[in-house]
Formats: sequence, structure tokens, C-alpha cells
Amino acid sequence: MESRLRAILPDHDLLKLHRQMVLCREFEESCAEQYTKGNITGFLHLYSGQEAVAAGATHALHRDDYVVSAYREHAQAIVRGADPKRVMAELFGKATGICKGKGGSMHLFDPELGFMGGYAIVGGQFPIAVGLAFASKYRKEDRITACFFGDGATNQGNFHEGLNWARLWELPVLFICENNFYGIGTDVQRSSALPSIHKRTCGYDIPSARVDGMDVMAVFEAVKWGAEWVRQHFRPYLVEAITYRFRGHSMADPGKYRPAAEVELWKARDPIPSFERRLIDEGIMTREDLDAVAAKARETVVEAVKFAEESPWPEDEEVYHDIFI
Amino acid sequence: MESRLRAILPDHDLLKLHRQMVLCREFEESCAEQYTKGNITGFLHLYSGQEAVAAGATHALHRDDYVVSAYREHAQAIVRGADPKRVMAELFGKATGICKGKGGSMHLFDPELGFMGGYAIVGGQFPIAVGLAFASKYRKEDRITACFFGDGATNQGNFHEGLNWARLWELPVLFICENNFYGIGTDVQRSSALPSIHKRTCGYDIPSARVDGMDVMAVFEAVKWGAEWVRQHFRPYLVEAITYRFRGHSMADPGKYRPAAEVELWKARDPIPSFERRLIDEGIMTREDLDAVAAKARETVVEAVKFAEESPWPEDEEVYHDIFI
Amino acid sequence: MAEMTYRDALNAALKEEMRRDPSIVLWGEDVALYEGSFKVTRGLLAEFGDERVKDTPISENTIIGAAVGAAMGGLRPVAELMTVNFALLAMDQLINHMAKIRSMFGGQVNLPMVVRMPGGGGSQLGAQHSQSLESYFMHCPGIYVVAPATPADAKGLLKASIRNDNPVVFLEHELLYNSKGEVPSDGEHLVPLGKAAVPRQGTDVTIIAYSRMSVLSLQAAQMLEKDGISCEVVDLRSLAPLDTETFLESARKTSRAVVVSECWKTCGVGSEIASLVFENCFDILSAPVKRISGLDVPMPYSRKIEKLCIPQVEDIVAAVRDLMRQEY
Amino acid sequence: MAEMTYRDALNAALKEEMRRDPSIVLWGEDVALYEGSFKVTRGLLAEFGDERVKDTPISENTIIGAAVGAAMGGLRPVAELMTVNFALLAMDQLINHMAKIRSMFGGQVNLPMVVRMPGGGGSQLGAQHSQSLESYFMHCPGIYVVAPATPADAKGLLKASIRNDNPVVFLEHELLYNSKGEVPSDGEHLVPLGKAAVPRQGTDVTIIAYSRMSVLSLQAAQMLEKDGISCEVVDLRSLAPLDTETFLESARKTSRAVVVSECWKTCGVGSEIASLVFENCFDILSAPVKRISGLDVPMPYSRKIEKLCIPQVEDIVAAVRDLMRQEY
Ligand SMILES: Cc1ncc(C[n+]2csc(CCOP(=O)(O)OP(=O)(O)O)c2C)c(N)n1
Ligand SMILES: Cc1ncc(C[n+]2csc(CCOP(=O)(O)OP(=O)(O)O)c2C)c(N)n1
Ligand SMILES: [Mg+2]
Ligand SMILES: [Mg+2]
Repeated sequence: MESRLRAILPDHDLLKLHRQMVLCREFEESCAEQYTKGNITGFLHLYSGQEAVAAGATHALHRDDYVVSAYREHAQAIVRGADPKRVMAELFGKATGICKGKGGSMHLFDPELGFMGGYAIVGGQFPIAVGLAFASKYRKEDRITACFFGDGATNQGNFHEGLNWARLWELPVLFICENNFYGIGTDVQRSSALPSIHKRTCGYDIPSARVDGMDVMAVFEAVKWGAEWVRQHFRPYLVEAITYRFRGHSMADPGKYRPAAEVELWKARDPIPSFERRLIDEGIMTREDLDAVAAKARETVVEAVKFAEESPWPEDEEVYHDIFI
Repeated sequence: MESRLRAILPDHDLLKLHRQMVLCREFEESCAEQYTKGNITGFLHLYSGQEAVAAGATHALHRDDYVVSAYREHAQAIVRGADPKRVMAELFGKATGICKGKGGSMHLFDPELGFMGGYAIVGGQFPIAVGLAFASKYRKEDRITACFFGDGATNQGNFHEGLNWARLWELPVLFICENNFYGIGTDVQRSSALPSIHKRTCGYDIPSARVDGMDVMAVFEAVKWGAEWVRQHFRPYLVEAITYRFRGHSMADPGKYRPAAEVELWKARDPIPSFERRLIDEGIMTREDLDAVAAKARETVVEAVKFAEESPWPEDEEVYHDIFI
Repeated sequence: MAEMTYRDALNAALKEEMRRDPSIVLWGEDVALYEGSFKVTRGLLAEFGDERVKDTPISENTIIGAAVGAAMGGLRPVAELMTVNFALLAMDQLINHMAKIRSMFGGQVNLPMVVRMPGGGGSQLGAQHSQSLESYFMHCPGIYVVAPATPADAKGLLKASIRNDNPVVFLEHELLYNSKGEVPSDGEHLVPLGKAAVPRQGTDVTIIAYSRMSVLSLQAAQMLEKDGISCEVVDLRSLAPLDTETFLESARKTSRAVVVSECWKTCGVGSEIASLVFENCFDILSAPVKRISGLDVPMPYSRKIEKLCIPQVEDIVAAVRDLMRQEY
Repeated sequence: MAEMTYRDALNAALKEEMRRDPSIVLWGEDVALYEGSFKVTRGLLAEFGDERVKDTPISENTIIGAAVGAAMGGLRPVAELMTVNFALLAMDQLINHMAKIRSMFGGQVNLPMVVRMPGGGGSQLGAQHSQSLESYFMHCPGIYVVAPATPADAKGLLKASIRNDNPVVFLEHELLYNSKGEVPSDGEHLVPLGKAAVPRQGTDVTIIAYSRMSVLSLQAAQMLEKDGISCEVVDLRSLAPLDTETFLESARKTSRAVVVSECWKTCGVGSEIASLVFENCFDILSAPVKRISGLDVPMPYSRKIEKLCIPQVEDIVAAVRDLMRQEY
């Protein structure tokens, strides 16, 4: 049988996508544990269930592209290349964190990776993405800006303003909506006049596509297409990835507003095992390979926790630093 | 020849529409004069050229309906029934003004007329219209809310949020865009990704129509249709009226950004003489009738100016009044 | 009287008032089905139904503006902004509209509305989620600003706010929701707006505070008692209108004052209170008024340093001790 | 040196800096083709073209947020909000983002950006168009706040703001645009941020002001000279960082201080300055510091009563006279 996966990407990339998803899941589940232990505090929004979106989309971007996101962004930073150690240390509030412990879970940032921030104000990233894309266009860089956001964020005025500007000024912004059907406890059907997010771009003359966000290859292909379209046309494009978060909105949310059957249905569509089945079926990985990846991910995360635990707290003077240059 | 106008409205109403447009034009041109004399200060945005929209649309509403608008709203208040004397006194900053001289040109208000305010923050009226419509729906009143706004206002986040809410909550809001092609000096082509405003509702599942805003009968019919649709369906509708302002954005604006030929073209489509030609052609008015209407309008406005001139200034203590109840 | 939490006291206030007056409606993000991010609106959807208790899209400016419109249309909306930080998306409707409409329209319309906003820092939520923005509302004329410290006041002030015919910004402190106290069960338990409380009498120094800082100030006062320092604590309760009389009288009596607020220091609530005390008690003050407030920095996430940015009981104690050593 | 208006001085600053540094871009509503609502950007589109000088849609929050993004992306944007009143639509990007990004990301990125905002009252524009919101920006850590009073400072401060690597809110007064003064033609005329000026030396009383109120204060000082009262005038120029040293030193010298600001009094700039003077000069003050400020009311339209809401020269004169009569 010819491999359908290999028709899309070489083994090296397929393995990488798998590895990333497994690592992200492991990372998130470990965060949950550390939160329960009191090592991570504040708001903690986990990504479990949505890994195919971060991994697939990010793989479709170029090294130089910019990425902005919201507060559910550990995975997006990690697949972009952020060191799990420094991400975990950030969540612990340690001086070795990716933002010196000043940002926390919702505010990861690494300019060297083009990871231009997790933002905790719903919709706050839209205008910032517009500005980043303007800068790269102005500077004649071959760079697009990928802007991740949730279904809930599309009801903010910022979404409208951002789409309008990006189209009007012909800016290379790739809007990526992770439609997981809920903004905290509110179903997208009860927050949006048109819950099919990709259709909302019709009023801006912006093309868009909808994709199965539980299928890493589908996400990769849709985002690849969108990203290339943006790069060629210097105009925005929107991808809506249909996905689901397996946990509550944040660690504080038991998630009771979702019918158990609905959650089960989506868990059956877990992007990791389904991708693994395909990898095995197509002879790209073996059961042993999978185990090795899982073990390695666990090891990485354990190391990250250890690093975070052993890292020093920020010095008191740090409260006065980094405000002004 | 059968009258096409009479097929739409009885004489009484046709004459009223004509009278209103003439009065509004006369009022606005008199404001310009009073501004030049220094009797009116602050920002003064005149409506000359757009009269068919205010007159036609307002005639299509019920007595109990709510109207909200922006800062170019003298005509909208007057056709709704506001006393030109008290409007002029307001513009003079006198105690007898419709808002005791506290509002000025941009902030006319009269709850007895359902005229729920002129607002000077572009787009500020959208959420207020949503709230008014919610209140009347909640109170089971047979009342819709007409929300007037300009082309420029559609680029505010508020526009998006307002459309979304009104549709989601199934509220009786009639959105009326007066597309006069400019927001101050910026052409709608240079501010909107989709300058055909009525098309922007596609992302909200809201029906809409475009109408010639220089034709009072066309505006009346389109708004009538829209208003009845809203009343029946308890859902929003949007009418885009294509119109033009004959003067600059405000008295401070010489309006040089508009090609002279463009202005001439639109002046040739002046809603008043064109309606007058039809009234005469169809035998509804005579030249003498027109002269009488013009004379009466002049008289009303002269009286309004006199009233404003002779009215007292607000007492000093007024600065402390009307803040809290 | 019953012992209940600040959260439950607010919940009781909402329920009692909604039962009393059908023109009260309530909306905000996740206030209905989810029963509120902080569970203050628990049970409301079930009792009052989905026309009166409404989840909204994430559109803060419209949450406020729609409440403004609804109030103009004859209702008494209670809008919730999930936290005060998101009020920054709604400043146009709060400041340009809500605060000005009555006055700019010559008093022809009232806006009987309440905007509830949880806020404050101390939960490691980082710079965008830990703000105390009360001075923004206090600065702007045309708004009542209320900030209860105790469960009893939470209930009584919220009920009074809902009955008031002016727009009220009602600030709840996230770290107080679980605090407990005796609360009158009386449906007519109303705490007047614009009146401070004096939860502790004293003779040596006046501590002026509000919201969570009142609670901390009372703890500090208790510790200082052991040192033989007698503190009078004034809990402002309302920031606008401000009950200047009560705190000035106290400061005149003690001749020393400390103002404690969680918000940033510069142009903060403390600046105003301190100015008023200085201006009005200049001749009798034994020492300059002291301002204790949040540090003028964006809030860092790490708990190790976050707590340096928020006044602690020890800071109040130290400030009072220092003040007692001065004599002019 | 050349005599020019405040408007032209700002225009010259923009031109000179844009010639110097191609990473400077400028955008706002009607700044390009229309050359600015107040004509500050005259000639810029013609000289620099439509990639550098851009008209925007009416979307204030995005005007600021896009500037934040562009600054992160390596440019030096100068964004104009047509007036400060519309900043209320952009508070989320100004306060939640612009002011916090550097710090919450651990100093990994700079935001070299300037936000220009004309403001102030006195032109009968009514409640929604006459605000002076400087204390909102001053209250929030992480922002430089600048407010020039003279054409020379307008130029030198704007140039320095553009060259600064931090976010700057640059407040222009609408009633000063036509005011004239000598302005250095020098392309390197830079007025340092965070440094107050002392445009008039005196010995009896210190008047602390900024923006248009500095101009009025100098006029008042001249009138008071005839009464034999010698006023020192401190023009703050920057509100953040605040040059406390300069005004404290002056107050220590004269032992009397008046703070004049156009913004609302409560939690305003005057509250902060007065508190600082009281706290630091308590022992030597001959009289309590006086605050003169805008009335705490929404601005009425009618010119008859509008002027009661904005400090006038006579108000400053009267306050100083009154202060000179006191002696503690
Ligand atoms: C402006 C603003 N309003 C409200 C919130 C509180 N809040 C945090 S997440 C969230 C839901 C967002 O939903 P969505 O955009 O679908 O993202 P998801 O959490 O599903 O990833 C809300 C309302 C916020 N952080 N910012
Ligand atoms: C929030 C806000 N931004 C900017 C302005 C300044 N301004 C006043 S009118 C206007 C243009 C509005 O254009 P449009 O909506 O088309 O209405 P028109 O003037 O054409 O009637 C602008 C930018 C304002 N008043 N409010
Ligand atoms: Mg979601
Ligand atoms: Mg227009």
C-alpha cells in the first residue's frame, strides 16, 4: 500500500509532528500535576486535545514567520522551538523562565523563535498581528504573521478591525481560529451570530477555509495552503480549525457545562492516537517507536520540572527591571 | 398620467416629506451663517445634501420607535418632531435649548420624541441601540430602534459587536448607514475592505439592502420594508443609503479632498429639487406651492434664530446640575 | 443575621433585588449557564430565566453600552465585566457615554445601572489580569464608585447600588470572595452609598482604606494595639461620592493618617485622599500623611516578587510605627 | 532660531526625524491625504509617501495595537489619535498591552513608539470631546507621558520622544496649536524627557503646571508681579517620568506651592503633585499646597458655563493671592 502520509511529508517531518504532539500532551498533563501540587499558580489553561493544531500549523510556517497567540499557548511555543525547561520554569515563576518568571503561563515570549507573545486579553493579539505584518512588509522581509485565536475571540471588535485592516493594507496575516466550540462555559452557538467562523470573513473579501483540527495532516495542509497564499498575495487568509479541549477552560474549571457524551465523542477523536494508528498502519512507526517517543517525552518533561524546581526565584529588585529600557 | 408618488404615499405625506427636507436645508444653511457670525461655536457638522435619508427613513418609522444617531443629527431630530427653536437655542448654547445648552450641535436629545441621542464618538451609538432594542423587547413594546451611522463608523469594533449581538439576541434594530463616501477626508474605499457597506452583514446572517439616498421615496420604501421586516421577525436588518454631503465634514473643513467634478455631479442629484420636479410633474404641487413652502421654512428658521438669540444663557450653577439624580 | 461569604452576600443581594423588581436584568460573560467566573451569579439563571440572566459574547464595550441603552429604555441592568482589567476595552462606553449621558442631555434621562467588576492582584495572574483601576472611575465625574470590604457591606452596598438611579461601578475584590462575616438577612439591608464606615475606633492614627486593604488595615491595627498604638480605621466603602467628612474628622482627631490602597500610587486613590487630608488638616497634622499603595510597576507573575507589589499587613504596621515616631 | 507655531514646530519635528530615520512610520485617522485634523502632519504624505504616512480606518484600538506590533517588528511608529477622547477606545492596547509588554515578557522586546493625542477643553466641543485624560496615562506604569507648553518644547520633546526606545504618550493641547514662539532650527534640538523647565524664577510661591496651564501660569505670574508677588513657575513638560526634584526644590525655596492642571481634580495630576509636595516639604511649607484644576463635571457645551470648568488666569492669580495671605 502506498503511504498517504508520505505523499504529504517525508518521514522525518511526520515523526517530528508526532513527537511534538506527544511532548505537548505530556507537558500539559505534567503542568496539571504541578498546579495541583501548588508549584504552578495563577491561571493555567491547558491545550490537551488541540495538539494537532499547534503542531500542524506551525510546521506549515517558515522559520522566520511571526506567531502570536492567546493564553493557551504552551504548546504553540514549544512546537515553535521553545525549551520546555524554560517554559516550565516560567510557569513556576522562576528566574530561569522564558520571561524571567514575569509572564507566567499566559505570557510566553521568545523573539528568537518569532514567538511574539501569548496575550491574556481575549482578542488583544489581533492588532498586534496587524502591526507585526505591517513591519515585515515595510521592511520587505519574506515573513508572514500567524495569529492564533479562539472562537470566543471572534466576537471582539478587535477581530473585525484586524480583518479589515489586514485586507485593506494588504498585509501578510494568516488568521488561525482554533474553534473548540467554547469560550469558557459559553458555546459558540450562544455567542456568535454565525458560528461557522470561517464564514465571517465574507464581509472583508478575505478567503478562508475550514479544517478538521483533530487531524494534524489536514491542519498542516490547510495552513500550508493558506500560508503560501498569504505569502504570494500579500493578503490575509483565515483558517478555522475545528478542535476540542479535553479539559476545562482552565484548571479552575470542572467543565460541567459540556455533556459527558460530547466530551467522550471528542476524546475518541484524540489527535495523537489517531495519528499513531496511521503511522503504524502505513509502516512509518512501530509500537516500540511509539513507546520510545512517549518515554522520551516523559523524560523531557521530568527534566523540565526538575529544572524548574531547582531554579532560583527572581531577585526582589526584578520588580523594577525591564519596565523601561 | 397616473401619479407614481401617490401610489406610494398620500398627498399629505408627500407634502410633509417635501416640507421637512426644505426646512432641514434651510435650517442647516442658517446654522452655517450663525457659525460664521460666531453665534454657534464648537464643531458643526451640516446635513445639507443628505435630507432624503433623514426624512424618508423617519417617515417609515412609528411614532414610538427609538432613533439614535451620530453628531450630524440636526435634521434627524427635526424631522422626528424636535422644535427648530429649541434646536437652534441648543446650538447657541442657551438655557432654552433642547438639552439646556449642555449638549450642543452633536448631542441633541428628546425622549418624548424617542430621539435617544446624537453621539459624538464614532460608533458609540451601536451598543446603545442594542440596549434600547433589548429594553423594548423585554418590555414587550411594539417598538424598534433605528440606528443611523456613517460609512466611517463601520470600521469600528462596535459595529461588529453590535451586529453580532443584535442578531444573536434577536433584537429589533434597524441599522441605517448613511454612506456619503467619506469619513472626514478619507474615502470609504480607503477605509473599508469592502466599501459596499450592506454586504458587510453577510458574516452575521443579517439581511440588508442598498438604496439611493438622494431619492426620498426610495429611502422611504426601503426603510419601510426594513422596519416592517424587523418588527415582524424581531431581528436586525441593515439599509445602506447612498448619499453625499454638500459641505465639508464640519464647518472647519473646506473639503478640498473631493474633486470638484464629483461634488458637482452629486449636487446635480440634490434630493430637494429632484423631488420637487416630480411633485410638479405629477401635479401634486405648483411652483407657487414650492415658493410658499420655502418662505415658510425661512420664516421658521428666522424665528428659531431670533428665539435663540433672545434666550438667556444657562445660569452658572448649571455646571453642577444634571450630573446625578 | 447569618454568617456567609462575600460571594454569597453578593449573590443574595442580586437575588433579593431581582425578586423585588422585574426591571432588573443581568448580563455578562458566563454569568448565566456557567454561573459566573467567580460563581457570584449562582442560581440566577435557574430562578430568573434566560431573558433576565444573559450570557453575552466577549464584547466588553457592548456589554456596557447595551446596559446604557437598556437603562435609557427603562430597565435597570446589572452588567458584569468578568474582571476590571477588561473594563479597559469598555472605557469608551463607561467614560464617554455612561458617565456623561445624563449631563450632556440636560438631565432628561437617568441611567439606573450597575457595573460589577472583580479586580485586584495577589493570585499570580500577571500584568494583564492583576490591576486595580478604581482611580480611573473615581477620576471621572458622573459615576458612583463602590468598593465593599466585608460581606455585610457587599450585600448592602450592592442592593443600594441597584436601587440607585445613577450609574454605579461596583468593585469586588477577587481575594475577598471567600471571606466570611455576619450579614443581615433583612431584604431591606441597604448600606448608603457615599458613606464611609469606621470599623475600629482609635486615638493615635487614622488608617484610611477600602476593599481588601480595609481588611488588612484592621489586621494591622490589631497588631499595633500590642505596641500600644491605637488606630482608627476608616473604611471608605464608596470612592465616589467620597465621604470626606468622616475621614477628615478622624484625621483631625488623631492628627496622623495613613492611606492604604492597592492601586498604583501615582495619581491613585491615595493621592487624592492624602491631598484632601493635607489640605484640610494641615494645621493640626503631627506628621505628613503616608501613602501605602501598589508599586508603580506592571504586576510580575512570580509569587516571590508579586507580593512586593501589593501592600501587606506588615507594610501598614511599619508605616504606622514610622508615623508615630514623627512629630512636627 | 525661528518664530513658529506649536503646530509647525511639531510638524518640523516629525519631518526632521522621518528624514533621519527610515524606520519611522506615521499613521492615524486623516493624517495623510487630509494632513491631520489639526494640520500637524501637513506635507508629510507628499514628502514621505503612502507607505510611511498612512490614513487608517476609524479603529482606535487597532491604531495603537498595530503600532505596538510594528514596534515589536522593528519599526518606530508614531501613531496619532485624532483626540485624546478617542484614546478611551484604545485603552486596552495602551494600558493592557503597550504599557506592559516589555515588562511581562521579561525585557525581551522594546516598544519605541509615540502616540500623539491632541486634547483639552475650551472650544465648546461638549462632554465627549473636551477631556484632559493625562492622569490615566500617568497612573499606569510603563508609559512615558509628555505634555509640551511651548513651540520649542513641542519640537524638542517630540524629537526626543521619537528617539526614545520606550512607549511615549505625547499630549498636545488643541488651544496651543496656533501659539507662537522661538524654536531652534537645529536638527539636534532635543529636550530631554523627564526634565521639568523653570521658565520663570521667583521667591514667594511656586506654580507647578504643564501644557496650556503653564502658559496661563506665566501670565498669572506676570500679573502677580505687579502686586509684588514673585512667582516661580515650574513647567513639568513630562508627567512620567516626573521630575520631582525640580519642583520640590522650588517649593522648598518658596515654601508655597500651587498646582495647576486642566484635568479633573479628583485623582488628577494635581492630586499627585500636591501629595508629593506635602510629603516632602511638610516641615517647611508656609501654607497648604493649593490645587487648581478642571471642575469635576462633564464639560457643558455652552461657552457661558464651559469656561467655569477650566482654570482661567484669574483663578491662578486668586489662588496665589490667597496663599500669600496664609502663614502657618
Ligand atoms: C477581554 C477579555 N474578556 C474576557 C476574558 C476572560 N476570558 C478568558 S478566556 C475566555 C474565553 C475565550 O474563548 P476562546 O477565544 O474560544 O478561547 P479558548 O479558551 O477556547 O482557547 C474569556 C472570556 C479575557 N481574558 N479577556
Ligand atoms: C471614536 C472617534 N474617532 C474619531 C472621531 C473623529 N471623527 C469625527 S467624525 C469622523 C468621520 C466619521 O465618518 P462617517 O461615519 O462616515 O460619518 P459622516 O461624518 O460622513 O456623517 C471622525 C473620524 C470621533 N468623533 N470619534
Ligand atoms: Mg474556544
Ligand atoms: Mg461618511
